[in-house]
Amino acid sequence: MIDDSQRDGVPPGGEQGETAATPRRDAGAAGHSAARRTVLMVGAAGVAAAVTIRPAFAQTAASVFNCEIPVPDPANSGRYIALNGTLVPAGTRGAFPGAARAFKGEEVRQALQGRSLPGTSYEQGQAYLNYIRRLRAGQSGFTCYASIQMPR
Amino acid sequence: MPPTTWVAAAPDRLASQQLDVLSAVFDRASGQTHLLAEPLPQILAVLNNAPGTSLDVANRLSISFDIEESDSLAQRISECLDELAALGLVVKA
Amino acid sequence: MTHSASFRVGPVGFRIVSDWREPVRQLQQLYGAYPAPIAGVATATARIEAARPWRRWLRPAVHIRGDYIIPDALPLPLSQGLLSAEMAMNLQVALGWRQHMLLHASAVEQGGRAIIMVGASGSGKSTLAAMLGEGDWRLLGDEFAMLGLDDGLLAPFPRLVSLKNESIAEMAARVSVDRLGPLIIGTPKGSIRHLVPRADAIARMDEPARPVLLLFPGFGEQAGLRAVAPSEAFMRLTDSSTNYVALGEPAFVALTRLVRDVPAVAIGYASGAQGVAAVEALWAEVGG
Amino acid sequence: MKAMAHLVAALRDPASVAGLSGPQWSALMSVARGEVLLGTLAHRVADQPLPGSVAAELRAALASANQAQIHALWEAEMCHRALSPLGITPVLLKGTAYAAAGLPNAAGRQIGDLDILVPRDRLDEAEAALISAGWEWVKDDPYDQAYYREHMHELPPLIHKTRDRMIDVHHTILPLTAKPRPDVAAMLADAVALLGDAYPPSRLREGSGVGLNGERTRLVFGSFPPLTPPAGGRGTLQILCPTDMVCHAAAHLFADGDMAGGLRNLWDIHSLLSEFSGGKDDDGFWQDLQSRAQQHQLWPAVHRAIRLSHSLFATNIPSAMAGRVRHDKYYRIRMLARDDWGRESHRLIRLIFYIRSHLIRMPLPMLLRHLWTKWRR
Repeated sequence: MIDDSQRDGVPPGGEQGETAATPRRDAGAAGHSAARRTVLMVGAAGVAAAVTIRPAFAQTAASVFNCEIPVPDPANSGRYIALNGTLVPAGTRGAFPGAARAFKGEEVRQALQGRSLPGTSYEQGQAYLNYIRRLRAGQSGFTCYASIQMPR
Repeated sequence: MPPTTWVAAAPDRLASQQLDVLSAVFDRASGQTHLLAEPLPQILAVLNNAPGTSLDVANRLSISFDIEESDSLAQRISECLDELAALGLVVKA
Repeated sequence: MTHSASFRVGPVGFRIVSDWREPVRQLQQLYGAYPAPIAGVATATARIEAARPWRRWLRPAVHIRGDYIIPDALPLPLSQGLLSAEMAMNLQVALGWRQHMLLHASAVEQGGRAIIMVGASGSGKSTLAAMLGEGDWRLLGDEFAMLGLDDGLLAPFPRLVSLKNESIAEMAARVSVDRLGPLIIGTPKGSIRHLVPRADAIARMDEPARPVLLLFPGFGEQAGLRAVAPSEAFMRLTDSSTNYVALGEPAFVALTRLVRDVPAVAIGYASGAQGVAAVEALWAEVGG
Repeated sequence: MKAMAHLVAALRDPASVAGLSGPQWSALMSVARGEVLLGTLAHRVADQPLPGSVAAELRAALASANQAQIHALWEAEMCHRALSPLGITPVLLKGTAYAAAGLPNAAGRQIGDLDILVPRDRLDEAEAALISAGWEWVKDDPYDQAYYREHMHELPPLIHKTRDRMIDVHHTILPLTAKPRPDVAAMLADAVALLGDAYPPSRLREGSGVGLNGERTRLVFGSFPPLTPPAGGRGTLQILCPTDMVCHAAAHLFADGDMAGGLRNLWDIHSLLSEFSGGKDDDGFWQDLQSRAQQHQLWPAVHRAIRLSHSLFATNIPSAMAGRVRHDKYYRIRMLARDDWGRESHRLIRLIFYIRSHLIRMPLPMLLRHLWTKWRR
C-alpha cells in the first residue's frame, strides 16, 4: 500500500542527501549527452518558488483555547473597524464599533475555519477577523492569534 | 543602468537535502530553513563561484538543461533572483 | 501559603507551585507512580497562581504561569485547577525545552519501533494513542513527541492523557477508575478527564524508541489512506514544532533524516475502533 | 542563601556552584530563566563539574542562545543590506552590538529586537528604505506615530513582514522628554566600524581586548557581514566606542524603563567595564569614562552602574568610585526581586520603580496629558 510509486517525486535512494544545488538526475553529464538532458521547470511568472519555515507558536492546549483577543486592542478602544480590518475614527460609515467583549482563541479559530464569530453579523465578523489577521507582535492579542494558526 | 550582477551564498554556508520535488535548505548564516522549488537550487548552483547577471544565469542554465519555455526566460530568472535576494541567498555585487 | 509538587515525566523534571492546595493534591495522586526528578533537579517550574493575593479566596481565578508565560492568557476557575496545572506544565515544555526537537504529536511503541501521530487538536491523535496504549502498544506520549537530535530516537514523555468529550466515556469503559482523574466540565474545550497511562508506559519511560511510521490522523475525514510526500511531511512537522527554529541546524538534520527515512501516511477515520484498525493494518505493512 | 543570590554568585564566581543541592539548582535555573540569564549562566558554569541533568539542560540552553544570536545578527545583516545603498552606516546597539563585536557578555546572551542608531537627518531615508525592504509599522495609528516622532528617541517600532522580527531605529539614546541630553553627535562621530568577512560570528573578536582602553582611534573589531561582498565605498555596520557603550548601557538601565530585567543589564555593564578597563588602576579609562559620561549628562547613571556592578559582581573599580550612595540599596532590592519559585517579589518597590520609569521619561504634566489621551481613546 505504501510503495514508492505513491510517494510522488521521491527520488531513488542514491540521490538523497546530495546538495540541492545539484540538479536532479544526471546533471553532471548533461552537457555531454544531449539526448538525456534534464528538463528544468522554471515555473510561471509571478509564482513564488520558495517557502521559509517560520517559528510556530505553542500549539498546546494552554495557548490555543485559553487566550483572548480584544477587538480592537485597549489602546485603540473607541475606534471603529473597517471591513478590511483597519482602524478608522468612530462613526465612519460602513465600519463597525469594537466588540463588546474580547473573543476567545477557540472562537477565533473556529471563525477562521468558516463559523461566525459569536454575536456578530456576517460583515461585522469579517471586519473583526480582518483586524485580527493584521495583528502584529507587540499588539494585544497577537500571541493568541499566532497560537491558533493551525497546520494547513 | 548596467544590469545587476548577483553573487550567491557560498555553498558551505548552506546545508541542503533534496526531499522530492522540493529541496530543504538550511542557511547557517541566517538560521532559516527554506523549501526551494526548481529553478532556485539550480540558479544558486550556476552562480556558485561565478557571479553573473540574470542573462548569464539563463545562458548557463540553458547549457545544462532543457528549459520548458524560453521566450520569457530572462524575465522569469530575474524574478527568481529577486526572490532569492529577499531570502538573503543572493546579493547584488 | 505555597503548595508544591515535584516529579519526573521522561526527561523533564517538573516543579509545580500553586497558591491552592487542592490542585496539588490531585496532581500528587495522579502522578503518584512517577519518579522524583533525577538528583532532585527540576528543569521546569510551572506555577498556578492568583493575580492578586486576595483573589486566592475572593472569586478565585487561576493564572497559568511559570518560567515562561503567555501574555493574553485567560485565567480559569479554581474548579479547573488541575487542568490549569497540566496546561502550565505543557506550556513550560512547549516554550522552554531545548534538549529534543518537540513535535506536537502523540506516539506509541511496539518492539522498540514507534509510530508518531501528528495533528492539530481535534484530529484524534490523543484518543488514538490512548486506545492503542490500552492494547498491544506502549504509550510514549499524547501531547509531545521528543525527537533526539543526535540519535533520531523518540524519548518517551508519558504525561497524563487528556481525554476530551466523547473519548471520556469510550476510555472510561476500558480502564479501572483509579486511573482516572476528576471529570472537569465547562472548560473552553468542553469536558476533560485525565487518564494515568498504563503502568508499563511509566515504568519504561527512559526507554527510547525508533520512529518507523509517521501518521497524520484526520478524525471525521473520509476513510482511507494517502501517502504524504517528504516535503509535505517536513512542512507539517515544522509547523507542529515549537522549537524547530530555535534549535537550528541539528533540528534540520534530524527532521530531514526523519522524513526521508520514515514513510508518512495521512489516514481518515470515522470512529476510534476504525482508527485503531487502520493503524494496525498499516503497521502490518511497514513490517511491524 | 536565596536563588537570586546564587545566580549573582554563579555569574561572579562560577566555582561557587559546587555543592548546590538539586532543589537549589531547580530554583537557580528558574530565576535565571526569569531574568533571561539562563544562557549566560550556562556559559559561565560550562567548565564546572555539574549534576548530569543540570549539564544537559544548560548545554541545550547555550546551544539555543547561540542559534538565537545567529538570527539576531542576520537581522543586522539584512538591515545593513537595506541601508548600505544609501550610504547609511547604522550603529548597532545593545545585544546585537555585543554579539557582533564578540564581547564577553555576548556568550549565551539573549537578544531581543534589533536596535540601531542613525543620524537624525537621515531618519526619513532610513525609514523609507526599511519599509521598501519589507519592514512594516507595528502601530499605524496617528496618535502613536505622532507621539513617537515628537517625543521619543526612536521611530515607532517596525516589524519585518516575513521574518517577524522587530527593529527599533533610534536617533538618540534617551527619550527627547527625559532630562539628560546625551551628545549623540559625538557618539555617532566616534562610533567604531565592524569590518571583515570571517564566519561564524562566534569567532569575531580579533581586535577587541583589554588594550582598548583610552584609545580613541577607530578600532576594527572582528568581522561581521557573513555574506556581503566587500564593496568599495559602501558603508558597513558600526558599534559605539567603548566608553559610549558603557554610557548607553547605564542610561538604558537607570534612566529609561522600570528596571525589569535589570540584573542582565547590570551584568552587561560589569562585563563591559571588565573588558574595556585594565582594572582599577587604569586611570586613563576611568577618567575617560567619567568625562564622556559628563559630556552626555549621564554621570549619575553611569556612576550608580559602576557602584552597583562593584557591589554585586565585585567589578574591579577605583576605590574613589566605590562606596554607597543614598537609595543604592533600593536599586539592589529591585534588581534581586524574585523568590525561589521564580515569582517576582517586593511588589511595592517594583511599583515605585514603575512609576519612576514614567516620571524620568517625561515631565509630570506631560505624562498626565499622555495618559489622559491614551485612556480616553
